[in-house]
Amino acid sequence: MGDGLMHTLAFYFLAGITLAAATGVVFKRNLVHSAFLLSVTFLGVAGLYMTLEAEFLAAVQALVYSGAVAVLVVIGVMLTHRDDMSKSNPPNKMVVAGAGAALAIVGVLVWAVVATPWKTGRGAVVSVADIGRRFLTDFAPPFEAVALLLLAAVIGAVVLFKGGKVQS
Amino acid sequence: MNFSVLILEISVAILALLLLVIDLSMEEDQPRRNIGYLAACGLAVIFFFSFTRYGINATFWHGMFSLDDYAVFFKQAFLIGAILVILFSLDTVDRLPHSRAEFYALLLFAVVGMMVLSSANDLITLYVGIELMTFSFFILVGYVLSDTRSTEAAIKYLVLASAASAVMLYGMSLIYGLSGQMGYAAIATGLTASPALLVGGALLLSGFAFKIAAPPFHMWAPDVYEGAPVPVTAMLAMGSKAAGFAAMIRVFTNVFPATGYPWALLALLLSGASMLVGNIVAIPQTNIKRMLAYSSIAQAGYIMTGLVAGTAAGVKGMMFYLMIYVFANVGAFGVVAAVSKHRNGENITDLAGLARQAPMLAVAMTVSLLSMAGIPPLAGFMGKFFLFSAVIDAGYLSIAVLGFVLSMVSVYYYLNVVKSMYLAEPIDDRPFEAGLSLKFTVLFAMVATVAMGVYPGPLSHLAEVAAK
Amino acid sequence: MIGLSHYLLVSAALFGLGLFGLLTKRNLIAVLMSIELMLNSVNINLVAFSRYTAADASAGQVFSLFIIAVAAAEVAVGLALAYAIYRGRGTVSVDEIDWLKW
Amino acid sequence: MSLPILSMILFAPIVGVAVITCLPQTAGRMIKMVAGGAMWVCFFLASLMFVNYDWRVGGVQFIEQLAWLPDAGASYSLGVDGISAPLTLLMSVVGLSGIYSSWRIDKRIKEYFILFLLLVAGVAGAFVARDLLLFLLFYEVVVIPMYILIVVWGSTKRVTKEYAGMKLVVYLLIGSGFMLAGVFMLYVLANPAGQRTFDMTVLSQIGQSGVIPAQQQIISFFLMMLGFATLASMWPFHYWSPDGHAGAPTAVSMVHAGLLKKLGAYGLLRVGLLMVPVGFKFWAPMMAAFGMMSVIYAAFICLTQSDMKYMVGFSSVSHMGYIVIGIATADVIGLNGAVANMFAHGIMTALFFSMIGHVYNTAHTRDIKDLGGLAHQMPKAAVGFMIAGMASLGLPGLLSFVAEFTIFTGTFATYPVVAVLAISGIILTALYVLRALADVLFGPRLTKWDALPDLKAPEMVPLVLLAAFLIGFGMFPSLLMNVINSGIEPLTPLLVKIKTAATLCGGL
Amino acid sequence: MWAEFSLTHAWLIPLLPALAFVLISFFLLSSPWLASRLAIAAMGSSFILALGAAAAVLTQGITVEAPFVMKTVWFSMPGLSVDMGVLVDPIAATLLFVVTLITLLVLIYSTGYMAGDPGYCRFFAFISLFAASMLGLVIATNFLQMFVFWELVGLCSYLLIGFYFFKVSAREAGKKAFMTTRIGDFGLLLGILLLQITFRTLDFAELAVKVPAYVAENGAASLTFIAILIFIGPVAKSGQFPLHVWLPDAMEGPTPVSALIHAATMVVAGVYLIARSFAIFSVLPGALTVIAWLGVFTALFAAFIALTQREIKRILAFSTISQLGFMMLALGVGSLTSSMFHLMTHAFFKALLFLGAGSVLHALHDQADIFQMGGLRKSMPATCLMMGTAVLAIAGIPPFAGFFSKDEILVAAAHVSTPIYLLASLAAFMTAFYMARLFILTFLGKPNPHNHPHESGLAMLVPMGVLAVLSVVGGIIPFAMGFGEWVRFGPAHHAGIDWAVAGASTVISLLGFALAWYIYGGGHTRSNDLTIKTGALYTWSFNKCYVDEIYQWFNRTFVGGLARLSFWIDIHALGAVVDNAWRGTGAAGSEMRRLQTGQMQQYAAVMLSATVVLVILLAALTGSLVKGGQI
Repeated sequence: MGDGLMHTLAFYFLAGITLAAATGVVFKRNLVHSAFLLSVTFLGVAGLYMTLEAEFLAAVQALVYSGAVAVLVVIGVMLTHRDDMSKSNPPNKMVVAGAGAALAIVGVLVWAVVATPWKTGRGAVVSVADIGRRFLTDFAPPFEAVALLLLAAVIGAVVLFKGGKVQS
Repeated sequence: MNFSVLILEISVAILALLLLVIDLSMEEDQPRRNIGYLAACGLAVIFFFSFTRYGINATFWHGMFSLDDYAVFFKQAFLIGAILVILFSLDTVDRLPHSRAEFYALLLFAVVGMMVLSSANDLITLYVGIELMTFSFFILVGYVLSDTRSTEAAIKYLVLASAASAVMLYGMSLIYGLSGQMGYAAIATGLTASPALLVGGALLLSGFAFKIAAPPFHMWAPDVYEGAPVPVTAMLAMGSKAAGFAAMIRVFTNVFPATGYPWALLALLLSGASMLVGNIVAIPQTNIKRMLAYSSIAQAGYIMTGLVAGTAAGVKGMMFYLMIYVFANVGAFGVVAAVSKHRNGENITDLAGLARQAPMLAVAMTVSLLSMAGIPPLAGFMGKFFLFSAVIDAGYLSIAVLGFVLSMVSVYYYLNVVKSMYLAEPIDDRPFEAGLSLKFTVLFAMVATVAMGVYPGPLSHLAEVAAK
Repeated sequence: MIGLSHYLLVSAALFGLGLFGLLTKRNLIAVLMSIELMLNSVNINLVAFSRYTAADASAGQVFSLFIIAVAAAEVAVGLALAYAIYRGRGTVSVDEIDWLKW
Repeated sequence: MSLPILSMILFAPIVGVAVITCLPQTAGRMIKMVAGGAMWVCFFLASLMFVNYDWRVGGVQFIEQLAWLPDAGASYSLGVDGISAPLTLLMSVVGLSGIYSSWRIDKRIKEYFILFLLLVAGVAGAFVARDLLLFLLFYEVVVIPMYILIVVWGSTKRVTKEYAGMKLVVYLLIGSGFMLAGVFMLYVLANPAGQRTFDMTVLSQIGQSGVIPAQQQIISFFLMMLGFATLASMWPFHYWSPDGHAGAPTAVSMVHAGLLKKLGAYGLLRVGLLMVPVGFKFWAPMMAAFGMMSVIYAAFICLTQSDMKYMVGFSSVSHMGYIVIGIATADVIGLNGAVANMFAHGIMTALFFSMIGHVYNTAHTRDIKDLGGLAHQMPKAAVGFMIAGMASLGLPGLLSFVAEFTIFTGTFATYPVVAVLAISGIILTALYVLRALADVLFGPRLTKWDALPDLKAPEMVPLVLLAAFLIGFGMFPSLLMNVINSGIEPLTPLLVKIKTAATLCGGL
Repeated sequence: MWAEFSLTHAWLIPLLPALAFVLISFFLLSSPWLASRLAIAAMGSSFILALGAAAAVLTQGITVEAPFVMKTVWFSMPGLSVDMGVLVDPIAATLLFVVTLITLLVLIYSTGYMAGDPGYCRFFAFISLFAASMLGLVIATNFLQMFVFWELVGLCSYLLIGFYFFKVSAREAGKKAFMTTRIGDFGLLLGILLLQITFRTLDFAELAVKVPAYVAENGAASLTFIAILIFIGPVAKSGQFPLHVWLPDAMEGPTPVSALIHAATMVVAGVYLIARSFAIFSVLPGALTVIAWLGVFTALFAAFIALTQREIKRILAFSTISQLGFMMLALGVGSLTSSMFHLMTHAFFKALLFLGAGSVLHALHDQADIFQMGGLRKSMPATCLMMGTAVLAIAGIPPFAGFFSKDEILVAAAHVSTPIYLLASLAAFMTAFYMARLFILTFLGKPNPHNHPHESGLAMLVPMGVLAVLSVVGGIIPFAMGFGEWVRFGPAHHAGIDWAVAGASTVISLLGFALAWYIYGGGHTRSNDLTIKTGALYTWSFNKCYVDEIYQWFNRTFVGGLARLSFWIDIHALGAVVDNAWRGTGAAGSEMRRLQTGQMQQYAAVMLSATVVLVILLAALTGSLVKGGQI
């Protein structure tokens, strides 16, 4: 995707999809729709990774997020909502305040992005091998920690679900 | 690559896994007390072993994960805290309907997370350490599924902690973008002044402020502390907070100093806000865990004055204070755990007449609370002495005055508890039952609190060495 | 020519949307989804920086991978808790989860 | 002397606590005897110390020093000079009397005596400490036992005992919060990091050498003053004190008025004047004025009180005003008088409270309007009342007179207006003291009080002991004044320096 | 030998009674016989020592200028050194003699008068304590020592006035006495302090040297102020207007106490104080003028009130005030000799009058109204005779004691100021009148049938007899022996009689007698007429010119008002600030607690808004730094 125009078009397309889908996630009143749009958002983000030449990451994004996480979300939706889905995802009373806070944060972030003179240049191309090496060298401690974290999450999920069974 | 640097974390992780394995070999309805004892003993062995780690000052792979005296000191604080919490939680855990061994394992996972945090020398390790600790707590907080308050607390903690993580991560990403580096030392050299640094620093600070529950980032804490099982609250109040400080001190002293970032001022504001909000809102509380939550917010305010000072003496004061806070906290929550189990209530009125039914526990509670308030000759006074003399030395008299005065205001609500224990009539005539290990733990914490107040020399020396 | 700032702006917008959702959605699961949006925006940032500026380019992507892993675990635990509270109270409406207060 | 006599004084009550802790709750008499025994030991040791204190040599004597917290420059360092030796004696006398005034306690005896002995030990430690950190440690430790003693064994009159106790605690502790900041500020400013010390002698030398800039001294002293003056119940920081007295059980009132307030004044002198003299000079005129306000204002209020404990409570505010004024003079004579009055007022007010306590314990009222003619039923207590009352109004022949006269002499030279107004306090004092004595002790015999017992053997101890000190030192004041002067006279160069230094704030 | 011993052991004079006090109060409270004998023995020894001291003064050439001094440091510190000691000079010797003698007599009298009283032992203890204090006062070497004993005699006075403490009136009278003298002490203390500040000493001898020098150098203005402050003490102690109010009430005490303390000894302490420090006063003419005028006013004022009083002891009390006025007046006109002389003779006859009154009251079972008496001369002849002697003495009829002393005062006054002399003579006239009135109504006329009087016992009559003798010869003997040679200030006072003054005063006194006889001699009718005719004047006199009422009003309104105001401020201003601050903190806590709504999204909103605020704050703080290229 070295080509400038292609890159530009791809970017706008993917960014548009991502943001539109994300908007849908936030504003849709049907939780199931939101969940599907979330999946679309994740895919859009994966596309953006592609345009950034992070193919491995894009793949992981598509697999883990768009696949696993979104499916998990849908399961969650199914488990917790069994009645009418069309009004399952209403906004609460602080829409205006929330919008204000969100806009304020976005404003700050945009200011940071725009006002900062970023050192732009071409970063090194990151290969999967690079990533793998780093996992096993200098980032080995967090890598192991994250392994424990996942174990904890598994135990947690089991405990939290199993507890329900014992109860019922 | 030097895996011996990780030996403490690995030991604890292996111990946790061992507990899980042993649990598998036991019948479902067998008590899991022995697992608790095993966890405590294992941790104790690791704790004593950790003394040999002083003076090593090694890093894992070019400075990414650092085992210096500073880290060892904090790891010891987490370990001793975890040992004591496990010892006084045996009774509480026994009453859980299920997954009792997993409770200890998760507690150990949380400890591993804290230990990683105290050594974290780069943003990734920092993040993962925080998440490992936080995840374990999500589950631990919501452990009592029969009590939806526990679940509610867990959900609140999960949502808010994740939001805070997101904010913090955004800050990290900006800093990464500016410096192009993940390691603290490298970041420090690569940073240039810019709005992105400003925003990134602020977001990072917000994340830390969330972890140490400094107002206005504190609002999760009272709800979560109240809903969580008592031992978990104790661990949250000291471990999570101490780990937050451990990481924060490292970031603020290693990453930002050269940039002229006015972090002393920010710390000053957060510290003042913590003291004020914590102490004032604690006054009308009726639930003792909630009161202790606000009290711990105030404690965080005192501790942060060390960061305001920003000197080695200030850091030493923070470390000293965090260590003694562990004991005070264990003492207080241990008694709360006993009362909660015995009387099924966690209100201040549920402690009524404790002085007659269980004088030892009442004394321990009094000593712990007064230590938090900084009444001599208890350890809290010495802690405040180190902190506030450091901050006065750095030229911030006002925050020291505020700290002293508000810590004396805090005596008011602590004494309300004391009054309830000593003055009010017991609410029932049942002889007060408390497990032997709990009594031992509480007594130990009390003795430690008094001892470190009367003879603070060794700990002070240790903290001073570690702070350098 | 698409540069760093474009990605950063998209990321900021995504962050803002996620934040808005976090603050305003009444359904707990929607709130969890909003958090995922915020985490994704961080990831876009990291990858963009790694691509455009970073001296240590691979670290950004490594970080992103960590975040993805953690986020996945978070969803799992979050849903478990949501289910637990649903069992206990029959609702996942965030504004009804307010027994603990004051 | 190689005997660690000061440590023994300090640890006598603590050993008592340890022994009592091991006794069963039911062994009430045994507990009382152990407590009494501990305080007798303390008293004898303190007397021995006082007698052996060589006032011709002066300076700090009976020094003991052990390393404690070398990192911070603090050590376990004890010693007494001419100022603290009499106060240590005072502590033991009032403490011992307090035990015997508590003889009628019958509720939760064990806890009561444990807390009371802790309270006394705290005061003892503060008086014998030569290390500032050690001083602060003991200074603060007294408040909490006091609180529990008030809320459990106290009495509710105009205000509830819970309120009174809490007010006392909050007031004292917030005051001490400010004070701690001021003291640590001094500690930090006095030496560069690494060489810091809490040694009182060294800090005094540094404070007097002018190393610390004037502005800092002024701030530091102000903060200290908020704490010490609150404990010394100086107007307008006295509001905790009368309610505290009224709510507290007898012996606690005795310790509170007799010892704790002296601790505040002692702090003003020992820490405030000696370590931050420039700050002291700046605030001294205000202190003198506030001291005078204490004297007059509290004396006026005494006229309206019908609860005897309130009356004596306000009266102790009034008398503490004299002490504050005496200290504010920064004059050899005034300071001598202030220290002497600390001793005198400590004994006197303890005696007063002890007698009131006896009346209250037996008659269950202490309202002047209800009582009357008690001299018929309890002549011995009446004698005690008379002696205390006469000491209160500064009758010569009792120690208070010598002390007050000395203060007046010192004050007149420095603050004549304050002196005149403060001296007019003696008229008001006479007015309320005589009114109370007349209405309580004299007048027709009231049959409803016929059943009241007079003082019995153990309860005579406070009366005899305290009266003996009041009269003995009153007739032979040199015994006391020489010792005090040996502590004050060496300060002359400093005091002259304070007096002659450029004026910071207009004198009154 | 004996004189020498007495002089060098003069400190024993106060110490012996003090010892008696201690012994009685610790060991003899329940053995009346032993207690009284011990007190009398101690007092007797003191008396012998006092006599010896007086003899030593006469024989060893001890003069006012060269007193015998012995002292030791009481307490001292740099800049303030206070001694306790013994100073014996002719003035002090006179007082020692008078005090020990009268105390001894009163003690003996009391064994009869107080017999059977439940507080018998207490009484003797207190009298002993009083004697010790009074004697200590007399031999004081400096102002502070004098002040110390001054206060102690005040204490004894308080204790003895309130001796019948079960009587509310006695209790109140004691309180009043103490309070009133306290006001005087305030002035005295201020004066003493000012002296200490000014001269760095309080020693009488040193002051006598320093004061004239100071006056010569700096003028008299500031010292006059000091002297007047000091004078306030004697005003209260010696019952001068306007602080005389306590003395009439002090008669609530047992009569021997009135005789001893409130007539003969303690009340003259004020006079003695001025005399003792006359070196100061004598160089301050302004102060002397004040003293003289206040003295003469008091003499008149008290005599005016005494004219109409009905209680026997009250009349005597006002008489005492009046006579004290004379003594003050004498000092004010610069005649220390006449003042001391009158002090001595007054002690004799006034003590006698009181003891006589006591005898009467004893006989009449405390019937105090003279209009209810009458005709006692038959039933109590000895008392009547001795009272008559005393009346003649006080009225100044030659050759009784009062004649010589009063004459000297009038002479001295006449030398200085004619108005003072005239007013003093008027007072002397009134004295004669009211004393005659008292005597006539009590002893002459018809007996009251309700009374069943009887003569008192020997224990009471013998001391009275001694005093009666002294009332007769107590004036002429010292006069003849040259009292003024010894007891003087400055040059020796030559002994002689100014016949014009003496004659005039005798005539005036006789006129007073005659008028009294005219009014009261023939029954009660004329006196009733008089009451009606003089109207307002009578009411004023009878009500003691309403001074007490004014004080009460002042006390209630101002002192009480200020007290209530202070208390109100304490509770509602100072207290309210604190309580409300406290309550406010609690309320703030409760309010802030409400912010914690339990809604996690609100928590999140707060957190994120705070982040934004943090950023803005930082930007504002570091704005300049950012522009400068460095945050």
